[in-house]
Amino acid sequence: MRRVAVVRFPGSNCEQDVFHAVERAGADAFYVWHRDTTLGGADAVMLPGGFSYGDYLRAGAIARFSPVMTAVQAFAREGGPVLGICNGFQILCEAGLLPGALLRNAGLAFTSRPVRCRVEQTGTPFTSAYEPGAIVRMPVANGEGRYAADPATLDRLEAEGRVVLRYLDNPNGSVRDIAGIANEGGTVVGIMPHPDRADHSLLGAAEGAGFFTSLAAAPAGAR
Amino acid sequence: MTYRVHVRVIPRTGLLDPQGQAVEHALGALGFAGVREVRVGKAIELGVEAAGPAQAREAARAMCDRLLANPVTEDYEIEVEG
Amino acid sequence: MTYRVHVRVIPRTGLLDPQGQAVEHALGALGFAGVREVRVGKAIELGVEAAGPAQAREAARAMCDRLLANPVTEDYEIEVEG
Amino acid sequence: MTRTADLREAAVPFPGDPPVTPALVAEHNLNALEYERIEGMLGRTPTLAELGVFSALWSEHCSYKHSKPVLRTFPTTGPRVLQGPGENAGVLRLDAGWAVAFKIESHNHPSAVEPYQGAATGVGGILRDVFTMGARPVAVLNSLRFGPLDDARNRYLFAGVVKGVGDYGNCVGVPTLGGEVNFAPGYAGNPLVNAMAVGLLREEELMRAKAEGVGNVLLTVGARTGRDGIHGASFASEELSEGSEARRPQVQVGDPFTEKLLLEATLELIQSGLAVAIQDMGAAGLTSSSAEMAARGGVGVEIDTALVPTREPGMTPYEILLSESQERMLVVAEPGKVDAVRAACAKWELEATPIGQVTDDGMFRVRHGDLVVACIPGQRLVDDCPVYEPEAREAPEAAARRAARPAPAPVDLHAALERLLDWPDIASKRWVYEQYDSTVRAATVLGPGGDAGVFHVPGTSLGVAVTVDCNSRLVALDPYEGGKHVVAEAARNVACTGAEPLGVTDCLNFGNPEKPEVFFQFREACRGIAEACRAFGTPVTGGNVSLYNESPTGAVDPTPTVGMVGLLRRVEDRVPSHFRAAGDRIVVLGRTRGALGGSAYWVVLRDFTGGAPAPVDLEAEHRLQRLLVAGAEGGLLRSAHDCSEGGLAVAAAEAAIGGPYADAALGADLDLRGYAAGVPDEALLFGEDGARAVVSCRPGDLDALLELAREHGVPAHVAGAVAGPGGEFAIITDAGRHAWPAARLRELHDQGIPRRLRAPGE
Ligand SMILES: Nc1ncnc2c1ncn2[C@@H]1O[C@H](COP(=O)(O)OP(=O)(O)O)[C@@H](O)[C@H]1O
Ligand SMILES: [Mg+2]
Repeated sequence: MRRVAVVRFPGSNCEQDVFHAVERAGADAFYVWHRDTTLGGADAVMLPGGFSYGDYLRAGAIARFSPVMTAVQAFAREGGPVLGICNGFQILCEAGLLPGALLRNAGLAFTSRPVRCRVEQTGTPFTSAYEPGAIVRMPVANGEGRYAADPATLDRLEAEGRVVLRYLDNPNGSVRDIAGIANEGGTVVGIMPHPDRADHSLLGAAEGAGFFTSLAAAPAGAR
Repeated sequence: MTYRVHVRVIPRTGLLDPQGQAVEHALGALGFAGVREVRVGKAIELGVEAAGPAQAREAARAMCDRLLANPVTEDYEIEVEG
Repeated sequence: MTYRVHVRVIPRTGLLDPQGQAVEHALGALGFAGVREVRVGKAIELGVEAAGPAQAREAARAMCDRLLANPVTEDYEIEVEG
Repeated sequence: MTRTADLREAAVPFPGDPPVTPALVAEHNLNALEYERIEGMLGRTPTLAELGVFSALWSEHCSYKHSKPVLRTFPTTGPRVLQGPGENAGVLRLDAGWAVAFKIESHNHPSAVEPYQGAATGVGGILRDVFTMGARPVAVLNSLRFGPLDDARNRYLFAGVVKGVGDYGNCVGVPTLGGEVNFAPGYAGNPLVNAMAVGLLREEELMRAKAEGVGNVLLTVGARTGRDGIHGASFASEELSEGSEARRPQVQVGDPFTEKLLLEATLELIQSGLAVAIQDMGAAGLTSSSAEMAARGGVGVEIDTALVPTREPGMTPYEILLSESQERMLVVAEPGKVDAVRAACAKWELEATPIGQVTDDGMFRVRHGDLVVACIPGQRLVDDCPVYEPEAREAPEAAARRAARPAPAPVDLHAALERLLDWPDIASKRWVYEQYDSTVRAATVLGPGGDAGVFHVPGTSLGVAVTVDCNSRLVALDPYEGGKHVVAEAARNVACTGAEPLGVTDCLNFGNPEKPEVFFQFREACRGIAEACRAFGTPVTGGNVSLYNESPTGAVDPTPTVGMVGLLRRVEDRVPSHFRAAGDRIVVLGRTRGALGGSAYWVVLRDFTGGAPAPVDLEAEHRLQRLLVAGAEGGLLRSAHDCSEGGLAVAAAEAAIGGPYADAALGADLDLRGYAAGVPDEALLFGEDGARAVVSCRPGDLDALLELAREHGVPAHVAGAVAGPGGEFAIITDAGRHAWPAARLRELHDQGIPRRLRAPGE
């Protein structure tokens, strides 16, 4: 994948972090504005973390109506790789591109700390660089990070291997320790932890880089 | 005319509601006995321009389905004043 | 017996309500015309053990004053079912 | 003479405004002398709007009328100073064209009324001070003081303030890299909430809040103006009139989302050269921002309050001038660029509204439509507030407390260390900083939990260390030495990470300066701060004064909080506070004389707050700082942690039990025999002498480190080695060996605050 679109919503605040992580992984990143209606011929799309529209009402509830989301929907439908990190994950759920919802943390407080996660599915465009079962240490930083879905949906996610990332030390009461999931095609992925803040040694952990190198490694236009 | 509409958005029963539990616990600690099944959601008040109360309710329902409530996790109730 | 009590806690009028503003703006963008003065607060449902509806309301008022509402920034309304 | 003649006609009351009576003047906190000066300046009775303007700009907060002469004694210059006191924030040159803007500000009173919103808007205000300079905020810190946690009200204030600080900074996307929290009876009625922001900018993008260019346009940008935080007292005089109810002052509510938009829009305006000057509307809103910008530029301004977008109908010029609604900016732009400014703001969904222009007559003129409601000589409005040098006299009790000693009691070193680590002031603040995003921006190299936070300057090899410190107990017992201690501790914290201390911003929280004993504390603490800053070559680039922090129980403890920034030339050299690996050698740097005056040990173990703090040896402090920096640059230090509250034993124990996310506590073995001859064990372990640090190094680096210490003239005692995970923390003194399971100490330290919130009063 050569060209990666990083979507900026009003209130996004991790767009630069994701941008630089993509570039460090050897791909080209460029920004797409929430009012844009096309994705500039991107090979992949990233929805960064932050507080789009202040997270007012529900995290991601308002952002999902941004004009650019129509393009993201279409891109995803054609099997284009989309990664939502933190607020990006919340937006993907609100937009119905991923099942379930992210609710207020069980501890009722914003939670900012490193967590350890296990990579459960390496068959996605964002996790192919990892060994199955690899343990990755990354920060979480969110107030609404508790994944929830009805039992049927959960069973389906498990059965179809769509639980991509699982907490070893669940920080927020997410059901079945789920930290990240994928859509049916395995091309749209949402995760709560921040690989964009754990991709080089100065930051105390570098294992997060895999989410970006996986993508960079995939051949351009592969889809 | 403009109708005052009250929307209540409540976490679906069966779903864990940590905030409700916390409130229930805190009320107990404050000595309020016999309080149970506390659930905490959102109260949304709107002024809605409509031909009549029925139309105002209709509009509010549409708003809930589109935006105000999350169909996956929340239920809502609508009250129209006057 | 146990009464179902609905409490609405709403940011005091005059106080800025950024969340209400955001929702109003979003509803406008979604094409819902004529929506104004949107305010977003908390909806709290409780089961309250009381001798009668009046006592249930009294208890709820006490809970609002002590815990459920912030006296500096919020107003509340109480409804007792049945 | 002719001017006053014009002025007599120059302003008329706004219809419905009450007449200016002595009572009304008093309610605006203007004394007889000040009011005389106002009438003299105007040659007539001021209108209500003018009275409001004077009361705002001649308030302590804006005029510094009690503190100016003292603040002038601070060193404020140096080779790295690009901007000293007088602007929204101070600015220091780093390297490679980068500069750092930083400033601290208090939000004590609003937080006492409404902890969540008070703290949140405090963070919002200080962020604006930094980004109006053209700097992108990259770190925030907070310094908090509350009454003891066994009281429910204090727990409520503590929880509300922390949530407010977190929710605001988290949403804007600025990492919190440090702070401090203390609990003492002196803050029960009056919590302190100080917030510091740090921003990065390119030197050439430095922006100053200086209105220039006659004919240039003033625009308000951002949130609409409501009745938030208007000085309500002035309306008491019309209690009976209808509508006065609607006019009662209101709590300021923060909107971090709008702040984030304002941040991006402001930086765009500055980088694209569309703005001549920008200032946030903080305290006294439109009034102080416009008057101060005009005075700095030596020009006049004319504003039409009828053009200001309001949140509520029927706001009067008085209300619009004094509103403290948040997330608003005042922008000065050339007439030809106004449309471009509005377009840039619209991109960020913000309103930008022309409300006036820069004039050549030097007047601060306010009209509402064609009614001129205020007309004041601008420069004199800002400069002519009387300045007071109040009487200063130390309270006899204070001197007595300093001379006192605790009653003798049996010594239990074992229990002492455990109780100190569990004591809220010393215990881990994880419960607090885990509610703050500390990793957003992906540049956090050392987060909260150590001596100072460190962030990476993107695209360079540079790192910046930041800290905020104040031991108010020492200041209360000896303001002058205490003031030096505060700066010395901040500098030690910065130096422990390997960074060279560069400069200071300070937030002076004191009681009522008209009380001689309070002004004594203020003057002496500042004297100590100034002296220490001179000794370390760390100029004061700005700050804030918060006086009248009084509660029913009296003035707060004197709390001159110091924020400091330091520079790491190579960010990879940064040194963490905690031991890293078994076998590393532990070295105690500095001399211990065993000063227990004002120590945490006496407070916690003897229930005694008193004694004389150790006099500060500024030279020794400076030598230690230089050694720590040299050690880091030479790659000799594996960890460095300074000794402050709780002394040597607490510092060593904290280093041993590991950082907040260490997999396990490492033990350690310290042999202190022969280190401080003649010092009794309790003073050796828990005395709070300054100029000390506990460091560790690889065994192979020990000799080089000791040699470096000799060169820097810093005493170094090789105390022992780091033990493996699950080990013991042990200290050997002449009296024998004292040992604790490191894991237990870690648990006590980690749970000190949460357990008190779960089960109060235990
Ligand atoms: N304690 C202090 N030490 C040094 N400078 C100070 C101090 N207090 C205020 N100043 C400076 O005086 C100016 C006005 O202060 P202040 O009113 O707090 O700024 P703001 O308008 O941003 O609140 C600022 O430049 C500030 O840095
Ligand atoms: Mg300012």
